[in-house]
Amino acid sequence: MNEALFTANNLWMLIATVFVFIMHLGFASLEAGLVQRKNTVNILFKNVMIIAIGLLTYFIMGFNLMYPGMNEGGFFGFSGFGLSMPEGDAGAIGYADGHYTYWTDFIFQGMFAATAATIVSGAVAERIKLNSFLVFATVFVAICYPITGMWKWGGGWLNAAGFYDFAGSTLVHAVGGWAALASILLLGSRKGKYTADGIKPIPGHSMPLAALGVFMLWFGWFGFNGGSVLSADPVAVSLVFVTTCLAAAAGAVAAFFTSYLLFKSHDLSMVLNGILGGLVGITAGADLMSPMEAIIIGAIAGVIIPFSVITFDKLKLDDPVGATSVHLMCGLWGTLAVGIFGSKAGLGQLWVQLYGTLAIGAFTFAFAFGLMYLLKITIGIRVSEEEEEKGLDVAEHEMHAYGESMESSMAHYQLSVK
Amino acid sequence: MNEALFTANNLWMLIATVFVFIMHLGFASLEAGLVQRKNTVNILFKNVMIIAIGLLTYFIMGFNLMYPGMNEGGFFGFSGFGLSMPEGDAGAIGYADGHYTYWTDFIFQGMFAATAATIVSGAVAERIKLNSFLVFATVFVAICYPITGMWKWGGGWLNAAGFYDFAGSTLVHAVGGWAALASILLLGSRKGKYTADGIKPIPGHSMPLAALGVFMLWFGWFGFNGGSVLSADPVAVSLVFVTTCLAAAAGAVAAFFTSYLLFKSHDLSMVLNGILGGLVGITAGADLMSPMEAIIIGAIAGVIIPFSVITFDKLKLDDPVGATSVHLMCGLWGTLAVGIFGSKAGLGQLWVQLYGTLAIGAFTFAFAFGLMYLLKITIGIRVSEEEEEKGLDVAEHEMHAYGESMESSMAHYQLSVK
Amino acid sequence: MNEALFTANNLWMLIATVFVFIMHLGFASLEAGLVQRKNTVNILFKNVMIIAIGLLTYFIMGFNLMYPGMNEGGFFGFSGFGLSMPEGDAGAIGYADGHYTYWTDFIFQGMFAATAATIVSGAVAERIKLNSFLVFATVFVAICYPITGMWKWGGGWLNAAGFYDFAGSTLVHAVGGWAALASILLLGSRKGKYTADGIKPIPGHSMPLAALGVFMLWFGWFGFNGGSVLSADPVAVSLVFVTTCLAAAAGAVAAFFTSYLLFKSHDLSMVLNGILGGLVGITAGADLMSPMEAIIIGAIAGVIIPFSVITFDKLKLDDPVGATSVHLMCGLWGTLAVGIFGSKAGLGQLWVQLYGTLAIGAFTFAFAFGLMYLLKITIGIRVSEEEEEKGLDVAEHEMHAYGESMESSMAHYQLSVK
Amino acid sequence: MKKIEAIIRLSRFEKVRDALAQIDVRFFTLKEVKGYGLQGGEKMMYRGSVYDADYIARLQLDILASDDKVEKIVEAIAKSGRTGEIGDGKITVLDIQQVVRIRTSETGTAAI
Amino acid sequence: MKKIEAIIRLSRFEKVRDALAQIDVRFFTLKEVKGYGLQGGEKMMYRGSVYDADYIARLQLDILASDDKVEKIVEAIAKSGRTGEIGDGKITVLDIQQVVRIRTSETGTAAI
Amino acid sequence: MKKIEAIIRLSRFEKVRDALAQIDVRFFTLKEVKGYGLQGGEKMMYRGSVYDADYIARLQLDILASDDKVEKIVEAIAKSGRTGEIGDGKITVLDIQQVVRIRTSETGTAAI
Ligand SMILES: Nc1ncnc2c1ncn2[C@@H]1O[C@H](COP(=O)(O)OP(=O)(O)O)[C@@H](O)[C@H]1O
Ligand SMILES: Nc1ncnc2c1ncn2[C@@H]1O[C@H](COP(=O)(O)OP(=O)(O)O)[C@@H](O)[C@H]1O
Ligand SMILES: Nc1ncnc2c1ncn2[C@@H]1O[C@H](COP(=O)(O)OP(=O)(O)O)[C@@H](O)[C@H]1O
Repeated sequence: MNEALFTANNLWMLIATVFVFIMHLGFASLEAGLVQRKNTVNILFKNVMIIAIGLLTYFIMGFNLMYPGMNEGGFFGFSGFGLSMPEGDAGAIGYADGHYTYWTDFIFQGMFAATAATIVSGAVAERIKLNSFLVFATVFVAICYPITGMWKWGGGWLNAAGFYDFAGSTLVHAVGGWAALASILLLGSRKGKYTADGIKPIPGHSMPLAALGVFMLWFGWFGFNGGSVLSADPVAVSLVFVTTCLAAAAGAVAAFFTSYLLFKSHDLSMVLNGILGGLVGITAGADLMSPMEAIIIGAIAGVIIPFSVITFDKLKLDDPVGATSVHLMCGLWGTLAVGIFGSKAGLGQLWVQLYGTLAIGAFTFAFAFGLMYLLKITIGIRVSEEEEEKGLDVAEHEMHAYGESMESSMAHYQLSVK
Repeated sequence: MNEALFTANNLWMLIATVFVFIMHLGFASLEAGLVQRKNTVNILFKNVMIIAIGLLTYFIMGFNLMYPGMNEGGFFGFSGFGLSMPEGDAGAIGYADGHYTYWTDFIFQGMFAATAATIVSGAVAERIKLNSFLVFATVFVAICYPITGMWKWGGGWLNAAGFYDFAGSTLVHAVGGWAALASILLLGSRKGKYTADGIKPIPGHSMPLAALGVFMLWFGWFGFNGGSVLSADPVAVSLVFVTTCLAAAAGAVAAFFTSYLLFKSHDLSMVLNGILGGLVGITAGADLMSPMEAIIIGAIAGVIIPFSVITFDKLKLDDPVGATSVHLMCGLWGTLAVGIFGSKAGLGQLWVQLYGTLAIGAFTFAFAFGLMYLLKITIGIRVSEEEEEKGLDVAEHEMHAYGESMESSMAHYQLSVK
Repeated sequence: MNEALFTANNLWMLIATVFVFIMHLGFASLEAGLVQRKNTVNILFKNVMIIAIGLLTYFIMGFNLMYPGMNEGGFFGFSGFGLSMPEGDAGAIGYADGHYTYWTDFIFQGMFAATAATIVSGAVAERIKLNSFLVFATVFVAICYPITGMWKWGGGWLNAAGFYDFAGSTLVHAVGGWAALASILLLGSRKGKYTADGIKPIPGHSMPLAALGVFMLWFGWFGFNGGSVLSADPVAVSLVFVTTCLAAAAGAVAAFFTSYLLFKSHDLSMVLNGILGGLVGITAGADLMSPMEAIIIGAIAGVIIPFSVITFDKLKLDDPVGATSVHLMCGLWGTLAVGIFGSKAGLGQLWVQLYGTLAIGAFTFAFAFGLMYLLKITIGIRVSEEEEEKGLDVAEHEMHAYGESMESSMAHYQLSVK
Repeated sequence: MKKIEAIIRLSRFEKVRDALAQIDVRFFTLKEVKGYGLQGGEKMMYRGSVYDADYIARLQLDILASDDKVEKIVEAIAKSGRTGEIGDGKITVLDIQQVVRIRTSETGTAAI
Repeated sequence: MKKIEAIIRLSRFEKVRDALAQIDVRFFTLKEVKGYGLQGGEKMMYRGSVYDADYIARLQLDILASDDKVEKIVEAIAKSGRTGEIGDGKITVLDIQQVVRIRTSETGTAAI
Repeated sequence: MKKIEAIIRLSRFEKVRDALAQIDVRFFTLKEVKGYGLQGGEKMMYRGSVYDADYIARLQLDILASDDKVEKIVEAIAKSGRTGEIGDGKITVLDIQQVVRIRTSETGTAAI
């Protein structure tokens, strides 16, 4: 392999890593915007901890669970704790067919890992105990995510079966969504959301944070999907950019019209979810689709969003940020879309896509449910009613997210040591 | 062409695309910061929709209108709806002299397209009807922007005439600025801005959003100008980075001093506009200038800003974010500066620059005015007085941008389904 | 040198430049979040001006002071005002061993320069006079930072002595930290912080801004450390990414546990400082450490943070954002860590690291103290008590950071020209 | 001496303020309050569910006045604050025992 | 006519509102206030220092009522607002000279 | 019983609070209000136009007190709240018919 080409390929993978990293900012900002003021510090705290925990656990064991380099076509493999670069050329220039180095591989994959846990954090926001969530996230990222990841990307049985998931509609997004669903089921809805009089919406406290978060997520998706080419191949990466962007755009427009038809409203949060839905939807087949197909996939995702949001609400599954609609529903849709559109379309492929995503979903749901249940019966997973009312910022962090005073100069006087 | 070099070139164009994308976050944040609280959701909504609409219309027809690959030296060309990659090497390795692929070309140019419409959104903020604006933006990006774009970048008559506009001081910024001006003229000023007692400033509701927006725009400009080199040529791209940054810096410092001399104040919004003015100013000749020339161009732009802002105010042209000052005035200045400074300077060039920018301005202004006028006499372009007073967030979106309560724990009690 | 490889190398340096640029957004956001509402415009203003001033002074003289290309092993050199690209290949393809161009070198280094001043701005926030700060920042970036920078990176005496500072734990962070310390000493604490009754915390006004700022800083650090490889060398850059991220993650987790043990609280601002501490700590040796060593270095930095914060508070050194803890203490730690861990570890190295960082610290502290003292006895450095109480936004800028009204529609009525 | 408390619409604030200025009332205290009442609140929408904001934002003006000026002030507010649609608000007049100007410790009408 | 001012806990607001609705009081004005008192405020923590928020967030309800309804209203609030723990708040009743409905200029109990 | 309403400067709040604590008033309710008056507001500047913020931020303290303590309280506030410059604010005293402590339903001075 040519040194210059290797350098360019590796460079792209590193930059893609940086872009994926920024998705954590995106999630933090989006989730913070969609919760109430009184839970803002808490959601930021969780998002900050998740990326830290995700990288460390992926270093300790996740990477070697997900890419064990053994048990081709199998269900499980583990090549030991920690990391170490293979000696000589195998670690550097010869690793991954000369597309990037061992370290690049780790750090790129590590950024993905934490994403799945972040998805959960939004869905369980405003009522879960901080410590229980952190334990859940640690175990989930350390063990559950890498195992199902191995099934496909690590060369396991689903890979052998021909299951296709380019950048993780199932492996990242639906996985996060299933875990979110399991958690919501055990956790229950926020106090006052579903009452005898019907659904009481609990609007997010900052639409600017939510909107900036979605822009940041889209930004990160260039790395998420573009980096999943696993080289800087000009045609492949640029096609992925085109399909990704068009699907996001179509998701926005479709959610715009659908929510207007359904609710006669221009709800910003729906359009934002529509963009994310489009992005999640195209993720499984971003390299297989023509621009037109990408638009269709994104548009369908954008239609799914509002219906899914109201359906979850009808089922009294309370998800403050719409994580289940975006990541689970559109993740499923995107995975199936590989069997319907694009160069792999066909009944056979559709069937593999279906049982592949369901197998992964079943495992993830069971794992997440079991883990959350264990936490529930031991340390407990839900804050007290009083804490929920006060807000987790005060209850868990003894801080406010904002200097609260109407008048700036008041801030000082609100506070004094006793 | 060497595969590795092609990969590196293409990679840079893709990354530049990502940086230009983030300008939409920058605009959204800046514009949101400079409007009143009550119109925040609305401005975010518009910015989110514009990028979606921009990409889709550019896919449907904009790209083939702007780069028809025909009618060299002409006024108009169209090579059909949709996109399709040329077969074989022509689409991939051989496209654009081996600097990037067909898909890269589309997505990079597509990100530019939406920018022009975004410029308008800031100027018409706080009083335009959502639907009218969206229709305007759609038609404007689909038809008007690509036509004048074709005149120069698409190889049309202005290109043949020697008009120079490296990255779009005229083709993007002044174009957006002219459309903004036409729209403002038809729309009128915000209620209560210009009264018998004089000008009543209507301060923006969040300086942090405004400042972060400008940082993001500067960030994006690395891609906007740097990507306009259309390859990763080391000397060219790095020079463009230097001139772009120094012009921005000089714009800030010049606006700092000018607004201090004029108003005896340190107005953050002026310095922010000064940065943007410097960036817009250098855009037409970023590859032609020495660092010192870039500083002069940026500094003059920074001086223009405060004068322009108060002049527009004296003319009762109400522009909440200063889009006309930044994009139109500094766009004109930057275009002319190519004839005054740098390697192309000369009277002949100055003359081409002048009639080139005026020709594009005249077409754009006429198109935008006509389109807005059509909307005005049909579906109407301005919200009712009552809606303006209430704020567009409630009037058009039935939402608030912020959980409004002083006390976090109140949020919940403000809301209940009837 | 192969053209493609040169292009790839240069491309990485340019992109790293863009990432370092975004650190200014990060600092602006973090510092804005950690001050009171009433000082928000002021801190944003300072951060916006610093990047502008930093780039311009670096153009005028800083670059040629820091990299004089003369006096190898010496204390001082200056190769003249302004910039000019060396003729021919020496400026382009042959510059810096063919890793990047002259312009790239300037702009990458220029982004670093402004960082040191930004560190000071956080520490002196909420009480320093705007103009005095701007004068301080100008002189500091123009003269002080480049001189100590020359000692190591410019090939001066510390470089000759074997002192190692990969990306600036000392040269950037500790330097900023020492200047911050000197400034704090002369400036005094904020009114009401240290009272007879003990320490009265003055919480920051926006945790979302603070958290997003830290994510942005981490994002920028990929360029700060990754770019300090000074080429796109695949193994080196990817290793630096891994060590940088793991150190940041370890810093977060360590600060989490330490502050829980110390204070029984989950203080978001401590975890955020922990991340930054980890990043600053790894910066001196990011290319020398194994992942495990990086984790240890980051974790120790994370432990240092809470202890350092309370120690500075006990000494009544009032630092609203924790800049001295993060940049000075962890900068020192990171510099020493090069002598303790990694491939250069050893008593000899530790000794060089120690006297190197102390020599730079002594010079910087003396310079900053002298400069600040001069300002104190001439134009004064501290705002009046009344201005401090009102807030610098109103006192220095006559603006509010936020449209203040609880009810959006009020904003309009608060304001009217007299 | 009396204290007049007027609850008015946000949108009439400028008119009321100007009307008060004309009868030489140039000191008053303003509070942002929420009016709960039959008028209901704004119809709001979030993620597919309609809800009612329950309250309407209102301003409360507190004016201290000597007994002889009360009628004029009430009239001025009632006129300038009126839109004629439900929700225009109320004016109440309370009796006051004492007023003290902090700056000078003057009391009674001299302090107003 | 009387003005009833009740300072209550945030967490009792819905209960109080419903109790008031039941006795047909559906108009009132709400203010967000801060209660300083022996109850102290929230214990807060910032960067290693503990401090006390000093105050507790409270709601103040202002209700205008004709004399005969006052007792019922006070009772309703006292009952629905009670948790039994220190800090439940206070209800005060003030006498009012006059009430004017801005919309119609009606005065007296007709305006309530 | 009386209700004392004092409108004071933000910057005197701590002094007033301490002065009240010294005469054993440790319960009061605080409101953030805006004072409109001849004192004018802050001079502000935005994008080249000067304007006036119109109002000055003020704090309102409401204190319930038995008749015999009123004078002492008024005095304490007047002294601790004074800067001597225009805009120091006002203290008003209103008569109260009834006070009820929600927690216990105690009434009268026992409830204060
Ligand atoms: N009985 C009341 N007690 C306290 N406040 C009231 C009462 N009635 C009305 N208000 C206040 O006045 C506002 C407008 O008055 P409302 O009675 O709704 O209008 P109108 O007098 O035109 O029927 C209400 O939102 C509420 O804040
Ligand atoms: N003397 C007072 N004057 C004004 N407000 C008071 C007074 N006493 C109590 N309050 C208000 O009522 C709130 C709760 O009353 P409090 O006396 O603390 O509870 P309890 O009556 O259960 O002892 C306080 O936070 C304060 O806002
Ligand atoms: N007549 C009034 N009615 C209501 N509030 C008043 C009145 N006069 C003053 N205030 C309030 O008191 C504040 C300060 O009082 P002011 O009269 O300006 O100071 P001074 O008493 O020193 O002349 C004003 O901002 C306003 O909020």
